[in-house]
Amino acid sequence: MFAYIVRRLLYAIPILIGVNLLTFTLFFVVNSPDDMAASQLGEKYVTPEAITNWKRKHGYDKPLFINPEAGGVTQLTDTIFFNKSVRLFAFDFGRSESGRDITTDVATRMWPSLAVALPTFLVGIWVNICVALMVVMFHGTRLDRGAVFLFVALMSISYLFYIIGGQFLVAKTWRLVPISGFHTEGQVWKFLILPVLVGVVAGIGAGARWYRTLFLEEANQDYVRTARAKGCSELSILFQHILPNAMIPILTGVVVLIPSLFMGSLLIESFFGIPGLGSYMLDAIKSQDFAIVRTMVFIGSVLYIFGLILTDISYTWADPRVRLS
Amino acid sequence: MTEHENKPPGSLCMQVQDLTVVAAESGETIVNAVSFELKAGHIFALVGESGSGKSVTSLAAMRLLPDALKIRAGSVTMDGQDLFALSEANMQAVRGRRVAMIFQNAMTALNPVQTVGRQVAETLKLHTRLRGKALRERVITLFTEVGIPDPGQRFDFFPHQLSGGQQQRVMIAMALACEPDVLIADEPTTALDVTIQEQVLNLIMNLTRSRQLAVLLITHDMGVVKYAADEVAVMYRGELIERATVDDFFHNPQQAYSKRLIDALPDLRHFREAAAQRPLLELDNVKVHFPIRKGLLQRVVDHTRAVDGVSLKIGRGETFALVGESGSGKSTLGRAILNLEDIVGGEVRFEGNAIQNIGRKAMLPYRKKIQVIFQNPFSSMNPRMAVGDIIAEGMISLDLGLSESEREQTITALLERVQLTAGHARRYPHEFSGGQLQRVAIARALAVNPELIICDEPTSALDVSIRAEVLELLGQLQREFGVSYLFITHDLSIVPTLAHQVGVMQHGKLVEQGTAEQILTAPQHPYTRALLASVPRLD
Amino acid sequence: MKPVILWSDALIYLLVISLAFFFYRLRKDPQIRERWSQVFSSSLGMVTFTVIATYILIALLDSLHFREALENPEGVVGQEVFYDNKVTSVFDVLTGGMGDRFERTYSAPFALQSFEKENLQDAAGNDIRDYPPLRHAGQHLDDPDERGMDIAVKSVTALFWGALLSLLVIGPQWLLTRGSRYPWRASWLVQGIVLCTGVWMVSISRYYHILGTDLGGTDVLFQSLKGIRTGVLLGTLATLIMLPIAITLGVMAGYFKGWVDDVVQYLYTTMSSIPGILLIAASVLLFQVYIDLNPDFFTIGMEKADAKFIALCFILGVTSWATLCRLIRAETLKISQLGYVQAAHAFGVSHTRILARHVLPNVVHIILITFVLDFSALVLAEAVLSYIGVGVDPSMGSWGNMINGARSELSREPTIWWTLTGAFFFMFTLVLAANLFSDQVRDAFDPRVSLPSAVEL
Amino acid sequence: MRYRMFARGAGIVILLLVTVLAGCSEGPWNNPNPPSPEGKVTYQSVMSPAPPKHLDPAVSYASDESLFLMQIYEPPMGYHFLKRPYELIPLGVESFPTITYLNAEGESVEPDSADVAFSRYHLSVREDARYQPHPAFVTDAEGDALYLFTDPEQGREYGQIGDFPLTDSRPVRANDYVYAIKRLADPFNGSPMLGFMAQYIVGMKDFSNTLQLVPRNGWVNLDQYPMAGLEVIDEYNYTITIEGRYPQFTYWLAMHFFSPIAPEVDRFFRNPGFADRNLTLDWWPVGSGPFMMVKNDPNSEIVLERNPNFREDYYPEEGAPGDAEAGLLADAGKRLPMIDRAVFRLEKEVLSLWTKFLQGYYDRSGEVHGNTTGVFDQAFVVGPDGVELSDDLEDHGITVSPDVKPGIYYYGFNMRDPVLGGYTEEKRKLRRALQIAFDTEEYLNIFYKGNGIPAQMPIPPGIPGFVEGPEGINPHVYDWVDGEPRRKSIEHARQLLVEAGYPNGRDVRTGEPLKIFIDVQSQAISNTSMNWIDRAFARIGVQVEYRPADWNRTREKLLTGNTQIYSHGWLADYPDPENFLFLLYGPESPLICNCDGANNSNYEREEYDQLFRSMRVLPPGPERLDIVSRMVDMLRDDAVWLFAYYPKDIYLNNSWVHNTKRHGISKNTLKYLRIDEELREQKREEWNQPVTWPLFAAAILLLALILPGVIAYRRRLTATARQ
Repeated sequence: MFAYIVRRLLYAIPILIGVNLLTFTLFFVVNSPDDMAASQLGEKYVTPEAITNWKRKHGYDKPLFINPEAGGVTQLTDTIFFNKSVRLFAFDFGRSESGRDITTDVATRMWPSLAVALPTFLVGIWVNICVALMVVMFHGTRLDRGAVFLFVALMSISYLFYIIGGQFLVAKTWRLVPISGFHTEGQVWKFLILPVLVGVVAGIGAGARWYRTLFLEEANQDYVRTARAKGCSELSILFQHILPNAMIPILTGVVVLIPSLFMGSLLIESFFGIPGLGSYMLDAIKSQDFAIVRTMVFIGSVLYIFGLILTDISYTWADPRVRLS
Repeated sequence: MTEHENKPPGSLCMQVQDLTVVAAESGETIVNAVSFELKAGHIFALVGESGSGKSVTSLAAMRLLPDALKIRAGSVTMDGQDLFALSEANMQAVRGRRVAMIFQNAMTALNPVQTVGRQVAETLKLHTRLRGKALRERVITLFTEVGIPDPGQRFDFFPHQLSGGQQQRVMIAMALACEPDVLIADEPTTALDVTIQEQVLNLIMNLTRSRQLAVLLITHDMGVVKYAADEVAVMYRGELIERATVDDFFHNPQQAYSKRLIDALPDLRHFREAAAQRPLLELDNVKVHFPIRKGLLQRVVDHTRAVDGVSLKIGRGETFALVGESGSGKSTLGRAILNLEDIVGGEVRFEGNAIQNIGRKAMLPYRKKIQVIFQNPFSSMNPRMAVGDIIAEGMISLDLGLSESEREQTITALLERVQLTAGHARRYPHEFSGGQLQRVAIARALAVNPELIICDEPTSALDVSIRAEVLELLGQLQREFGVSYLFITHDLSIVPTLAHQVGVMQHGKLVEQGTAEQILTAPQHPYTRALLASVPRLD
Repeated sequence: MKPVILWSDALIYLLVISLAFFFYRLRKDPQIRERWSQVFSSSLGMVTFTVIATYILIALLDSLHFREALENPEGVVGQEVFYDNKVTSVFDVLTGGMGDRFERTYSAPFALQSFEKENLQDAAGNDIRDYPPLRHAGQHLDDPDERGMDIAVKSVTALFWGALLSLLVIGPQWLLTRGSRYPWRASWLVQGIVLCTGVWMVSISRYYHILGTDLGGTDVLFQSLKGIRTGVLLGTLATLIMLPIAITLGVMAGYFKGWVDDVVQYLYTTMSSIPGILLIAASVLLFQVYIDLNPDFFTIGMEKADAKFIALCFILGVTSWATLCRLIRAETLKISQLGYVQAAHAFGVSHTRILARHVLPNVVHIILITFVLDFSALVLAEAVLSYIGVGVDPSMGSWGNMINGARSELSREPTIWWTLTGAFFFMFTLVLAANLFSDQVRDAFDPRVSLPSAVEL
Repeated sequence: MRYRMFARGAGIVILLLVTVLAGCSEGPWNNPNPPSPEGKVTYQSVMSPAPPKHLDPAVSYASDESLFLMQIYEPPMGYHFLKRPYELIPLGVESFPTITYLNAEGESVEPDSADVAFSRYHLSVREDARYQPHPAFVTDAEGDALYLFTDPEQGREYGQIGDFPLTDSRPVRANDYVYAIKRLADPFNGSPMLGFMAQYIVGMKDFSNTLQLVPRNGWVNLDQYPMAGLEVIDEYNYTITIEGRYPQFTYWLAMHFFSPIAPEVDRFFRNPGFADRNLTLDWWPVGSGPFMMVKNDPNSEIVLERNPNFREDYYPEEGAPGDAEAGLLADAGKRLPMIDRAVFRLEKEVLSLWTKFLQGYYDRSGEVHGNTTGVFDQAFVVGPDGVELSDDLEDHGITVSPDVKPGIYYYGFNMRDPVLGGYTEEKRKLRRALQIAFDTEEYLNIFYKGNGIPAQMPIPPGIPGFVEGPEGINPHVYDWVDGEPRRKSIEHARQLLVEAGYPNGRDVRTGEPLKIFIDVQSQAISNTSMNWIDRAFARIGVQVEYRPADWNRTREKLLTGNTQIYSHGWLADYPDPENFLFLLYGPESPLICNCDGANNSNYEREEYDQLFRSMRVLPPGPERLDIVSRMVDMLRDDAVWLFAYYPKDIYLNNSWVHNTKRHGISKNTLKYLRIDEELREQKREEWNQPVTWPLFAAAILLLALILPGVIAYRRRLTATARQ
């Protein structure tokens, strides 16, 4: 198991290098260092000297991938790519183009993201599984068909409508919760209710439908028939037999997301004014802050890979048949 | 241990009357007015081929039918109580308590994520007041009773950690836990290797006697019936066509269909003579290994020796039967001869030329000469190609130099030779039955005029009544074209009608080989003897 | 008149032609046929397909573009004909100029007056402040109170013509499909509804703005209808673009295994480990720059917007191939272990031929399922991308742009709800139909594969 | 049993809901603001959706940043809060600077002498000005700074300014002002002012070059490097010498660039390792102004608190006409500032911002730009007398404080463009036709809710040179009818087109339709406004093409003159016509100066340029106004811009906010603000009563969904196998 994890981690390195290479290429086709300097320096009186200065100060005065002037290995190391991405591997994210320390920002913004994403995730799974279990119990009846249709209908509504609708009704018309915002002084949860609610409701359609399929697949297995032949009641079949087995595919789909919860949700966070990593990303995209985007891509990839490893580990926990080697 | 009141031997435990089951949507009748009785201490066998409705009958008796099927009429009575009139809630108290069931494939019928002990305990928890330590002890006693070694430890094992035979024993333990009156065993031995089959049957028979169970044994295997049952009923297309005691049935079958079933049993008295001398294919110490990787860098630490030094010779026009249980490496050997598997040691000589591990191009001339028929005809035909195209494929790619019309003629001839018609060429695989498809597979192999055909369990996916036809066809073709067969099978019973030579494989090694007669009449190796002992026979 | 063929027009027609060819080829394949017939033998399948077909038809009509010729002014001797800068589509013509009837600014559905007060002069020439009458609504009414009656009368007339048209369209179908086992009735019902609504919309919109007008005074119904083309094209083209990559790589990896497999796996793990939205945003910015740097490539603004749109499709395609690729690789791995591939090996069939005849046809169902499944996901994604600012060009009507523009309108008093409603209704109908249809397709083709959507945001 | 787990889950959720409801019982449920400390009057506002990037007064050059800087720093000069036109007043200095003129030899000469080579500004610093309490000022027994570290480990425990246990303060001295100017010149700081100011302040360029060579490792004491144009006379007096004459220099002194910076503060922030924790001057401004920064979290909020050391400052006793009636003089003579705390929260979405404002959780709206247009869309209607508040805002008691920004937004023609550019009569007519066709009034009404004034000239109201009334209109586009300007008719525009050789928008020679190209920033134009412009020009048969691009590309195009019509906006640095007319000064053209010049129209008229040069050095007066008016006439004749308007800046105030007169240039107005806390509490309570029936409805709905399930399950349990 330990060897397995170490191997997976080693395997992650070329992937992360690939990720970095890709983001670098993309971003420097979009944005030359001169552009970055110009847009960061503001709109008035940008002199070429100021741009050169900025580039030197932020380390963009070198060639991108290969430095023909340097000799030997430094041809590859004395470049923007090497200098900027090697540090990422040490989780030293450097400073954003506007001069903020990214590591600090990420570390502080991670928690609000998690505060929204984690309850959404947990409550979402719980609600989806409950709903799906209920529907599975009535498989083949009109109730089931109606519910599936409802799921599909819920799925077909754009996320934006859920957010806009939720804000409009719950916060603006009914004044039940603050429309947006976040602060940690006092009642944090009142800011979380609406985003979590919106997140959960928006996810019910797709989630419950998916779980229903998984449960049905399990319900057709032989061991369910065995359990029935034993005299188990429908309820206990559902909870004792189908659910634990369905956990295996559920885990595949779900565990991989857990680390990514730190990344938060782009839409929810920006609509509800949650100062998390999701809105951080959105701002970075909008202001073309390469350092932040690069960092977030890197973190996202790391978390994803981490999620994959976690998925494998959770398999061993959910499925006794699986052994990692 | 609770005291169990055994019913007097022969008393009526369950009566099924006029049971009729239909498909819920189409209304098609699946089981038609089936009636029988189960008596204490008796094993009642329900025989039929797949799709005859025997499993549906048993499920209907338990009210476990899938949603797609509905009980139309009839009744199941136990102790004067009509099971069909019970509410679902009351029915739950009957299942497992008074009627228990064993299923065909214990691997899938057991919950893979629960320990076997808990699964057995669950039955007890549902129907008795046993809890805690007493419960565990009861389960361990049951395990001991059904012959699971080291039951205390096995309690906490997961199903996949047990062997197939042990899994089936767990199933039996689970069924017997609450001491039911009736046991329904649905193909309890089909998924097991032959050597284990016998042990499980013995167990069921012993328990029937000791506990005075009424057993409904559902099987397609006449050998099993002959070995275990007291009474037998034959189902054909949803109806019970014949019912008799076992002795009557085997000596004096009434229906033509019943006769066919009985005829499928092996005859171990007539053998084929050794045919040719000049070897066509020679294997010399052939080894196929699969690497086992471990550790941080996935270094190869060891190999699975799938085929570990096999040597044999097949002559022209000769059939060599390679017998062994699943996992013995016999199929791997077949694939290795076909150059579909890398050979790590030894030599394969075809007509004296070494052909192991030669390139794709170099292999092409031999591909015409060595052909193959696979076990499952459904998966060995591309469902998206017409049968004619499937047969033509080899002719085209091996460039037999035929024009299109010549090809079509050949295909027609081949199809007719395997007892199909020219019109079948335009049909697609799913429109054929298994037996027909296997004939197409034979035609495909014959299309390139091979000298050797490797038959990898060609009949094991077929029903017994069809099996004989296919084997007969293979035999005819050998006489006609003089082809050699390497016949890979786990079923010793079909060997006598077909094979000149027999080799027995175990753990990648050929433990014994010789003429069919030698092997079947005077086996030397204990493994061969065990295999042979488990073959049911008519005598 | 001068036809204008935008890249997206060409691509969508190419897609239609290749799909037609594809199905023509497949029609012989009994399994595929049986499965399709399973899809269509349920009325739900029929209904949803008819709805989708309607959307696609509108999209196709809206993809036939032309520029109208300008009449030469007097005194100009040149023989050269010049064309209007505005690109019109056949669909624009069919709507009867719905898009040309502008108001000054907001107006509510069926309103006769603007939503906002303005300085006016009454009959006596005094300055008053009131809601000005609309330019293109209720001009024919003498008395504003007649509006309800007028709408009712006009609706009945329109529905009558709609019913007549429906009869004309459905009649021949009825004759052709007699004895067919498919539930054509369900389809006809939808066709009838669509035709009646269509006729009703076109005829009523001459007198009223059915869904009101937006900030710039454009008819909201027209905008919503124009969003159809964007939605449908995005949903299909993005997948179309990704298919070759995903199929080639997936099949190669699954079939050849070894280092090919390693490389492909590396590629798609890398690809899928990047947060999709960042990748999409970065790529969209990239294309934007490219287009900005090469303004001479596009003579008219629509072409530029179109190029951006194609780029967006391309990016969505390129960033989402990993999922399909992984599925195809897995399926190919499975297939290459199957008897018929082994048999083909035993017959010495060449790799290309095995791939073409044995592997590819047997992964088609996965491709199909992905295609229908991704369709709705992409339509939904468009709205989100527009919100983030990396969606389709604002000059190209799309539901995402409508929602994005109308987000704050809800907070007005009285609420301006019709822009969002318009976008919501048309988008919801399409996505719902597509989702239901994809369920049917999935059930028919592979009930066991549960595919996660390729586009995750 | 596993379903217990699920039941427990449900229990937890219900329990949570109950606690939530119980917890909500005090006060409105939807209060989004963090509780403010007892006894402190807190002002609640928003910050821009793009949080400030730079708060170093030498570096920052964005108006949303100066909102904060100007509360914290006090530059030498400032503006009178109430008086209009804008009036300079001394702020950090005792009085207006005294100017002496010097010849090339440095001898004092008469102000109007032709020999003037330098002007020397003498400033005397207020003696009562003190810095805010700050750890940088803390000294140990020997008088050395306490928080001075030699390696990053030492200061590790301090992550925020508030983490330092000790603070101290000291009076502002003349050297601090000089130090601040030297910081502008230090190339390491990358001040946007460096290039511009180096043209004027003597020795700045040399100073900058010297410092370029100084090795950087931690703090460099700029006091050790002299700058020729700066002199510290004594503790409270210093001079600045500038090249030639530049009357506008006094205005520059009112900008935050010239605010004092204490060298020890600069040194403090150069402590090793501080920058890694965002402990920089760019992040934590330290000044002598009325407020100080106590929290800077760009992710959620910025909090300012009253500077306890702020000098004595009082509310002005006099104002502009009408101010007394508006109640703006009610607090005359009171000590400033009048609030204790100001919280600026990050708000990105218009809907949230607007809703919270209407719910009373934000005191004032319109403080920052970025998402305010959306807000004002909701707030205003165009009435007979111009812009009015919409009805529900009136009901809320919301008041408006508008001010026409000293700025101008415009779409300009590129005068070098072969089709639209050029100075021939035909081309002028063509441009005028386009000017007439673009109905600026309607454009503003629709897209800006009337919050802008169509420009008749490049100089906005409130700036000398602006002319009101019939004399002030652009005679080529407007007529003066019934006491107001009226746009000339479309027919007139058509006629002009005919004269220009484009009858009906078609080239009379080839018949080719006239197509104009507009370069815009992608985010700056919406689809609806594009449609509107299309229609506007379609009326005279002209077709429009847009070339949207991002800011960098647009800028590139402007620099290379590769545009036809471009959009631009200019906000004045100081209220002087020079700051507007230079937008069309020939040498400012990017194509001529090869720089990022402001004359993107590439307008080149020798006469105009000469007039500009003479106007620049003239002191205010009729002579200068005359030159200005001649320049304006030239611009009108040449029709250089397609259209222009003066944007309005608006505060929307809740009824409890007082003294909110908007100042177009100075942001230094927070200290005047007063808040009626009692009224605020009362209104918030009143406006935010939750509507609870949906909660019950939701509960019932949930039950209704579960019930059929329960029923069906029971039915299934009792079913038999017989139908």
